[in-house]
Amino acid sequence: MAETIVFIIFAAVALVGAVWMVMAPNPVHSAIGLLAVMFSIAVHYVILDAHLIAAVQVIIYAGAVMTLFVFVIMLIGVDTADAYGPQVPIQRAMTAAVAAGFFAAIALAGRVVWITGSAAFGRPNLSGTVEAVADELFGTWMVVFLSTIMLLTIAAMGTIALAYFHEDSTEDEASA
Amino acid sequence: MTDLLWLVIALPLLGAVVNLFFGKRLGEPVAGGLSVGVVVASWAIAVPATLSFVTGSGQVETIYLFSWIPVVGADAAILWDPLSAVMTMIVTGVGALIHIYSLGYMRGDERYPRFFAFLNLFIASMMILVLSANFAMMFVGWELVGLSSYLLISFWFTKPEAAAAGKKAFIVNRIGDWGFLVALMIIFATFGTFDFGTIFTTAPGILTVGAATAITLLLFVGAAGKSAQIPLYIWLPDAMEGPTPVSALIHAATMVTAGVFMIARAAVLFELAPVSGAVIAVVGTLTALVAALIAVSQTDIKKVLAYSTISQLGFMVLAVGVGAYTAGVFHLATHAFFKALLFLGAGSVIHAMAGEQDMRKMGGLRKMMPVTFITMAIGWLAISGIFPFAGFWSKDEILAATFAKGGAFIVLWAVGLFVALLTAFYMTRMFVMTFLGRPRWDGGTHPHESPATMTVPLIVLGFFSVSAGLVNTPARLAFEHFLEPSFVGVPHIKGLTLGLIVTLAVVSLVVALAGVTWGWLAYRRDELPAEDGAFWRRSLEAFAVDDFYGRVIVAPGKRVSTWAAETMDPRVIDGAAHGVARGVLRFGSVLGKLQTGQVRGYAGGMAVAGVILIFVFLAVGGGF
Amino acid sequence: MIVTTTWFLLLAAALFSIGVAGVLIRRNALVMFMSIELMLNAVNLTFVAVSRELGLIEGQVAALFVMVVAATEVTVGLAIVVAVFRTRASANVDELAEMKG
Amino acid sequence: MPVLTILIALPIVGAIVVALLPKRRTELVYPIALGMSIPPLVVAMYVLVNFRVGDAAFQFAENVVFTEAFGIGWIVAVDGISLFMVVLTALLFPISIAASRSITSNVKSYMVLMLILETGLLGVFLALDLFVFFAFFEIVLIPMYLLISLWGSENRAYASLKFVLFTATGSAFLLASIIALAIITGDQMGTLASFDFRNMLQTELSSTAQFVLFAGFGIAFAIKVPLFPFHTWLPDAHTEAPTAASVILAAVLLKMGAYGFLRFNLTLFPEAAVSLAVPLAVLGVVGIVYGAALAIVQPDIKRLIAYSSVSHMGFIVLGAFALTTQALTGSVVLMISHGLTTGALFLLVGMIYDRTHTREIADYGGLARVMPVFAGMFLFAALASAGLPGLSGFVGEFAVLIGSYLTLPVLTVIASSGVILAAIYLLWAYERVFTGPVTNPKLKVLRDLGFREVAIMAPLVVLIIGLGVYPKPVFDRIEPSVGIILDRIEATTDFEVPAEGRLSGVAEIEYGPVHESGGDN
Repeated sequence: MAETIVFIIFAAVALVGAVWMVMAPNPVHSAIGLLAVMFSIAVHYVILDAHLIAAVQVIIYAGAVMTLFVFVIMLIGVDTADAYGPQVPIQRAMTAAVAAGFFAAIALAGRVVWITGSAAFGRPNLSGTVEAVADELFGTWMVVFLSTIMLLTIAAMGTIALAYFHEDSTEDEASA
Repeated sequence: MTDLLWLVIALPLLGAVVNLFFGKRLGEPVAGGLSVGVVVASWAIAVPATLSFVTGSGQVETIYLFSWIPVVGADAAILWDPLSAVMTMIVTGVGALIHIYSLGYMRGDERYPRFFAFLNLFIASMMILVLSANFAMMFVGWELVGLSSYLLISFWFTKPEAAAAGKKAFIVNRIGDWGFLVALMIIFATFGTFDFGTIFTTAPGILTVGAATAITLLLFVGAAGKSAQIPLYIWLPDAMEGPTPVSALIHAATMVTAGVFMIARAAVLFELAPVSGAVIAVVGTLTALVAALIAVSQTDIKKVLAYSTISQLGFMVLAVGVGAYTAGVFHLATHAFFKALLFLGAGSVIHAMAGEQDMRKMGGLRKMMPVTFITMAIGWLAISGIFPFAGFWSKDEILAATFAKGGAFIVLWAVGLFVALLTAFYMTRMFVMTFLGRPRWDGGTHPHESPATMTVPLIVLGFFSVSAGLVNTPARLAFEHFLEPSFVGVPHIKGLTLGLIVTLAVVSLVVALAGVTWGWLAYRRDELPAEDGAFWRRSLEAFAVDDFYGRVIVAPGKRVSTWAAETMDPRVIDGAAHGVARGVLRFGSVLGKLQTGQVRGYAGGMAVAGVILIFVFLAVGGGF
Repeated sequence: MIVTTTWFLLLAAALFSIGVAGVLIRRNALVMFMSIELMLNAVNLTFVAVSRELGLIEGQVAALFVMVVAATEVTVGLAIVVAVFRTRASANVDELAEMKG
Repeated sequence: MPVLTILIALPIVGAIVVALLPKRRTELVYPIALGMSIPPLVVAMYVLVNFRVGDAAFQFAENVVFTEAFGIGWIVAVDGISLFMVVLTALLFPISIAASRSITSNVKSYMVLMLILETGLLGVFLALDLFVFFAFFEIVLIPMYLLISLWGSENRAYASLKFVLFTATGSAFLLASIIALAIITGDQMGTLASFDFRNMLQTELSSTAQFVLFAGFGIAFAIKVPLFPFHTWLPDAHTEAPTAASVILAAVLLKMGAYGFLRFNLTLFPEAAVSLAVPLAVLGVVGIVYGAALAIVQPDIKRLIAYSSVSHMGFIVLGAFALTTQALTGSVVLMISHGLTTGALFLLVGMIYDRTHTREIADYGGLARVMPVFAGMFLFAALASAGLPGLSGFVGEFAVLIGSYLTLPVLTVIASSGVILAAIYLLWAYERVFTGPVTNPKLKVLRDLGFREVAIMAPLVVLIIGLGVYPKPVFDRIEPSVGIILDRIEATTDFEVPAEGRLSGVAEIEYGPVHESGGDN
């Protein structure tokens, strides 16, 4: 029973956080909204016994990624002026329609599975412990794992290159 | 003795190759001597083999040399029979005389060895043509002869007219060769081989009249191209641009008679197609008439002889057309002698007059050039058909044979008679204008008799022009029996009683004498009669046939090619290719517009597509 | 009323849709990145939920990989935004429209 | 001893050696490149000498499987059809490299490209695995493009690009068809796909499949030949290409198309070949007359020879689709002889171009007086190309015409008019360039062909005469392989090769004294 309550609370937090992130004129507020969403998802992982993923979510996502976001926002400066800009009226409606469409589509798609799916958590012995994930990760998925290493290094090099080789012609540090 | 026969081809070929590559180093006398020696050697080799036929001990033989194109069954092989013997004798014999004559005529020419190389090449090619045992090898000789005539006509290539004449000769010959080639295709399709023996034995059985007519008419197209019959005769008068010995050898004695020889060789096929026989006879007579009418007015001595050759060839074609093959070959032989004589004589006159060829600037050469005068006189009488001379016998036999054919051929006989009259007239005109009457050349030139190397051949040819006729007098028909083995299965001319022959002979003699006296009286006086009638002018420019062809065939042909080259190819075909290229480019740019650069536009597109995709998968997956 | 996988999937769907809306509405590059992050998180949630449902650990491994990819995407994305910002002094996406035609 | 693999590999080895030469020592490049092009010729001669004459099957076959799954393997072999093309290629490369003395800008890459081109060409004629065949088919394209675009004359960019685009479109269809065929073969053999030509011979193809695949292969080869509507790339490519490139382009590259028609279209898709024979033969004949007609009025001598190639290739296509032994053998012989004669013509034009740097016929006149040896050789090559008997051109053309008449009489008669047109355009060009007085004063100072140039032409002249006078050994080696194709077509379709159209149909001739001599007097 406790799980249901926890689920409902954090589901609400996630949804509100998400909506806030989208609607907030000030990017910093959006960042905070996203932070909320991430934490609530971490909690959901815990409910789903995916402990490693929950930990990684909190450390990497909430920690590193969000701080990066905030850092960049600070670097660029918070200019709420053009947050929305000249919105085309129909654009707003269109976006809502598309979002609704997505939700309906996924809901419909899931309908078959959910209804016929197993009613309750059967509590199979699956637990997202580090060993279970590690066996899998370094077993069958070794090749993929190695390629992610490559991906990360390349991303790092890319970022450095971008920072280092930009044309130094624009010396004037344009600040907001 | 027949196993050395392949040397008759090989020796001149060898001579040509040696002269072509090492001629300059050999120097004039050696190169000339080599090429004459080679031809005389060939002649010497052929003599015993020919005599074997005369003594009756020889037999018709095919000698296998090597397999040329196995897949079409074309071998290099020699067919040695009286017909090829006669032709070999003429080609090598007259050829040798003309080679000797050329030693003198061409002295001092900077490309002297090359000239003799080409002459030897011609003799070799003519020998391939004459001695071949199958149509394929004959076709090889046929085209190689065309090549050597091209090389020799445009020998003085620095003169643009000579080069153009050479090219014209080769192309017109090539048109004839095209007809010959198509005939070869039909022959192979019907017989599966080119070998004369097989074809001539199986022809009566297999060959339908239609196929026979097709083959023979196409062969005749080839013959018309080579033997300068209507409509393919236009190259011969221009061929006079070549040195005179060339005109004598190729455009009088040997090459032009190849067409007649080919028809005689394939007599069996021509007998199976009476229609084409008639066509050939008519074309022959027509050519004889037209050429004679043109020859009458020519002022250039070589042009007169050229048109007279075409006219005489017309007679030979008439002979083979009516089926009198032996008469045709006989006239071919005698014509080779006296026409070569006349040409060489004319050459000697031109040589003496330092290149002057216009008869109106000659006259009274009798005293300065006695030997040429006498030999030319013999030639003149022979070709006019005066009694004891060779021309009388052979031309008369043709006319008799045409008469004996009866029916419509009588008309051809009459026309032939009229042409004989014209021949006598224009030859007399030429003879009188050059040798008799008042000298009309300007002071600069002082004619003198040609050196021995040139006059000796004249004398030898003069002897043959007199004696050749006696070989086949109606009484003994020795020549006809000699050629008998070559024409197995070819019917003889019927209805020629001795009485009829004699009367016809008398008639043609009278006509010849009339022609001579007419010419003599007209041109004997010192001032030349004015030749300015409408007929004269048109006849002088050969009835403008040449530029008629130019207007009707060459110009439109060129226009079509230029149209194709300037519009069809670049516009239509290339245009299509460029069109495709432009279309692709345009299509590319249309797609380009979709890239607005607006990131959010892309995001929207992706989102909408995502939704649609999900619904599509659902529908496909039966989700609803 | 115990929590079934369906709830998680519905939640993930909702978050995903909001993310899509975020990308479409906002013109600020950073917020768009955040919305994308949100969508990725939604996907991760589905992964883990379904892995829990089917008892396969691969779901979580996949989620892990998604995170890795998300991390790299963010770093490079932000680097670009910063670089662009240096020359353009505005992170407004609509103005960055040279790459067209 | 994998002779054919060595043969294909040798030029590449040569290319590497040349590439590794020190940059400074440019004078070394020419001799070494020439040296490296000799070994392939030696091996090709070895193959020619050891080729079993009467045997129609593939000889010197080698079979190394790369990937069993996809059925791709290194299968090389030679038979009557490809034998002489390989020898011709191996012969022409040393000659054209020797003739490239006038190339000065970055000679090294020029020679490397030439040697790579040689490998590609040898590969095309020897490969029996269609995947490898296609690979070589493409390998040939790149060096030829670079040769034209880097060392060509005025608007070489346009010409080389056009050449590549035309061939590439063709190759696209070719690749698709090869893969389709490989998969069909694979299905019928149980594996995923098989590119082995010999397996493909066993596959049963429905008539629609045959048509589609025939079209796929056919378009690529038609563009390469070039067949009538696809020929516009040839004149541009020829006029702009450097001498050596246009020699190879004319002598060997065009034959890839004709070889493809014989090897693949006729053999693998007999039903489609029989029904499409007439339309393609018509295109061939149109090519003959059209090519010749255009050649007559070309102002540029190289363009004239290019259009004459279009005309000659028309004969080859007519021969290929007349489906008789004579025609097919004749078209293969014509492939060889056209390679020799047009190669010789382009070499000669290259030699005069090195001296005067102009290809316009109008700029010349009376050249024979200034350069007699050159004039003699040009006339010789022109006459050989116009099909003068006794030279190689005639032998091929004669066999094609005689053979094609048996099945396509009307077309062949029209085609034979090409013989007249050939004489016209060649002799008229000869007349304008060589005869008459020396018009252009610049010509007076030209020196005649040197020893080196005559040495380059010598082998071609000897072969042209040899093939013309005694072609029997060549015919005997080609005929059996062509015979198989006809047997296969007769077996799988209701097409009947006419009696005379078979070597057995040609009547035997007995020589010696003709018995009924003396006749009945």
